[in-house]
Amino acid sequence: MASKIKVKVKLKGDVAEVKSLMLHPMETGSRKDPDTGATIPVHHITELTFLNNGETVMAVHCSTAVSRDPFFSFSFSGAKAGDTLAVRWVDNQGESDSVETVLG
Amino acid sequence: MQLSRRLFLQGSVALAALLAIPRALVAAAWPEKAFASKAAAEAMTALFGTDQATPSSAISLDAPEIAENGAVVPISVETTLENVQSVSIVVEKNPRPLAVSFEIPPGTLPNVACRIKMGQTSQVMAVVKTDSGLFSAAKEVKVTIGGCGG
Amino acid sequence: MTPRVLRLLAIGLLLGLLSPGALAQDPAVASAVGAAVSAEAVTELIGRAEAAQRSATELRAEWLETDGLIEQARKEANLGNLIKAAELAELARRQGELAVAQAEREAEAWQRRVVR
Amino acid sequence: MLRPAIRRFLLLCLATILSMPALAGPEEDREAFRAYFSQRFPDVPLDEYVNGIYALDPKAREQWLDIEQFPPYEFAVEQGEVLFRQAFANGNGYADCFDNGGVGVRQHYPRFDPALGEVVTLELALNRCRTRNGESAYAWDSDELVALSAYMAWTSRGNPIDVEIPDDPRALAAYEAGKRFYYSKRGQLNFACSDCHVTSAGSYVRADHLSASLGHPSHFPVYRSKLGKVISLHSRFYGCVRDVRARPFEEQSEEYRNLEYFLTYMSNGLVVNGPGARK
Repeated sequence: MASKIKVKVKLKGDVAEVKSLMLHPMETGSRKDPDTGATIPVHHITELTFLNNGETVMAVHCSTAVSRDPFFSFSFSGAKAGDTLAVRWVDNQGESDSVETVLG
Repeated sequence: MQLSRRLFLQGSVALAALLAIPRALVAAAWPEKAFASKAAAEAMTALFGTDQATPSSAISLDAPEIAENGAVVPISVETTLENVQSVSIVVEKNPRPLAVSFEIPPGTLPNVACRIKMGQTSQVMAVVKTDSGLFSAAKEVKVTIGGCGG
Repeated sequence: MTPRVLRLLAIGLLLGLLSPGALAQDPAVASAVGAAVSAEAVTELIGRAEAAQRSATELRAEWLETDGLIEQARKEANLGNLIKAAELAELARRQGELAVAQAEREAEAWQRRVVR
Repeated sequence: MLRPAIRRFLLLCLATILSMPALAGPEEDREAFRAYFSQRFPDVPLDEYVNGIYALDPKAREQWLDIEQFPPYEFAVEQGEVLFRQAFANGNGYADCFDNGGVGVRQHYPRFDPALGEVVTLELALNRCRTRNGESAYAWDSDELVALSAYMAWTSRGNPIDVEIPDDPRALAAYEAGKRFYYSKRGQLNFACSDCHVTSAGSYVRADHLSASLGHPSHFPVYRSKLGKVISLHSRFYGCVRDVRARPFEEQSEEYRNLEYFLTYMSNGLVVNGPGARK
């Protein structure tokens, strides 16, 4: 299945501006299913990691207060065209997703 | 706003199975206790060992005055402080105040943005940890509830 | 807010106030409800509510909650809560009638709002 | 042979009749609609109305622009493109059902179908394309159908909306029915579409600012962040009608198709900019 993570990177000199959007419900655990009335279990990304050529350039720890379909952006230096940026998340239910993109 | 047409299905390649990251590469473990804390001070103490942060004008916290939608509040933090190790966002009136924490390795710029949920009007605080201590900037974000989406 | 919006909201609020509790204080309704001492009388009131709602349906002008009120009235009647059932049925009937009146009014009135 | 004086008189009568407001046609309606908003919000350029409430509310606009830098509907566009390119079991595809292979045609919908004598929306055309080719129709609110619609809007971005009302009394009747629906009060709250989105556009309804109707259909389907998914225009109609406490019509009902016909005609000349992101 295709990854549910999208990444856009802009290279400005050796600085990479990274924007990433991922599909995830980010359930708080306090919402009720409107049809059944049952509480929807807490389900959220816990750790999100960005690695450039294998080196961690950003690690994000998330609570349920991160919006559904999370968006993050940040910048790192020392980037160059041809680098491989990997994004990976794991959630509290043990699910994960990842994507790789080549800079340039 | 006019976005240019773009072809999808290009550029990024999914490698879900191939990409296994050793845990050691993740800067720190998920701070469960800090995220479970129900008060801002408690969360700060759990995360940093203290709830005292020095207000700093070197931190710029960008958040809307009135959130258009409490479920999606854009927040960005930028600072000129040096040797930043982490940037955390704390929403005082949220049931669990610690919303998100960015671990910043050397070489990564202290310039982050994300979208968060807010249950009600609250102070939003950016807490920046550097090698010389804890610094903060805060801003009130108003959250209005109700209506039909315009 | 513009005065127009306030007026619209006021009308909406007034209509919204036609809740079972408020309705019971309406003398006309209280007498109808008071007469509903028998299950037959309640069935009759529910029938009138259904007839009003059918007229609204023919005009494609039903309000959102009317069917639910009728269903609730039936449920309360089955439980033997006749007063409650009668109140709900009367509320549903009035909603059905108001929906019909609205549609009849709008058959012409809409033209006054057209941007020219 | 008529005497010139009589002919002049008759021509004058004719001109008077033609200029009577009761005979205002769709084009006069559209011009009046645009003029109303131009006058009401003189600082807002007409082109801006495709951005809905963000044309009128600068603070909300900033937050929307922030979301637009990486909008969540991109996933739906991507899914829509994949689905659009998948061939049916009989070897045909969606591209065979539309002009120009279905690319850049959103601006022509809804369109009046003279063979069937009814208004055909893009979603209806997509589902009919499926059933004609032996595939089952999607549910109107299915992610798949909405994604296909999102992709087709995406490929049409920047194209001026160009809804036609052909010279056919049935087409004009459909337009008139949509117009009547738009201006008729309904539901327990006694609101017409126009009460909120013409008369009170830009004002508050509880905590929300009301958008202007001009440009309303340009950006659908729309990612609603409160729902976490992309929804169709008819799903939004459904929500609005429910919110005034009237019993909503089904998506793709004749009522909503005619309403879309009228509403989209009002936005003729503005550009398609869907899919959009809204709260």
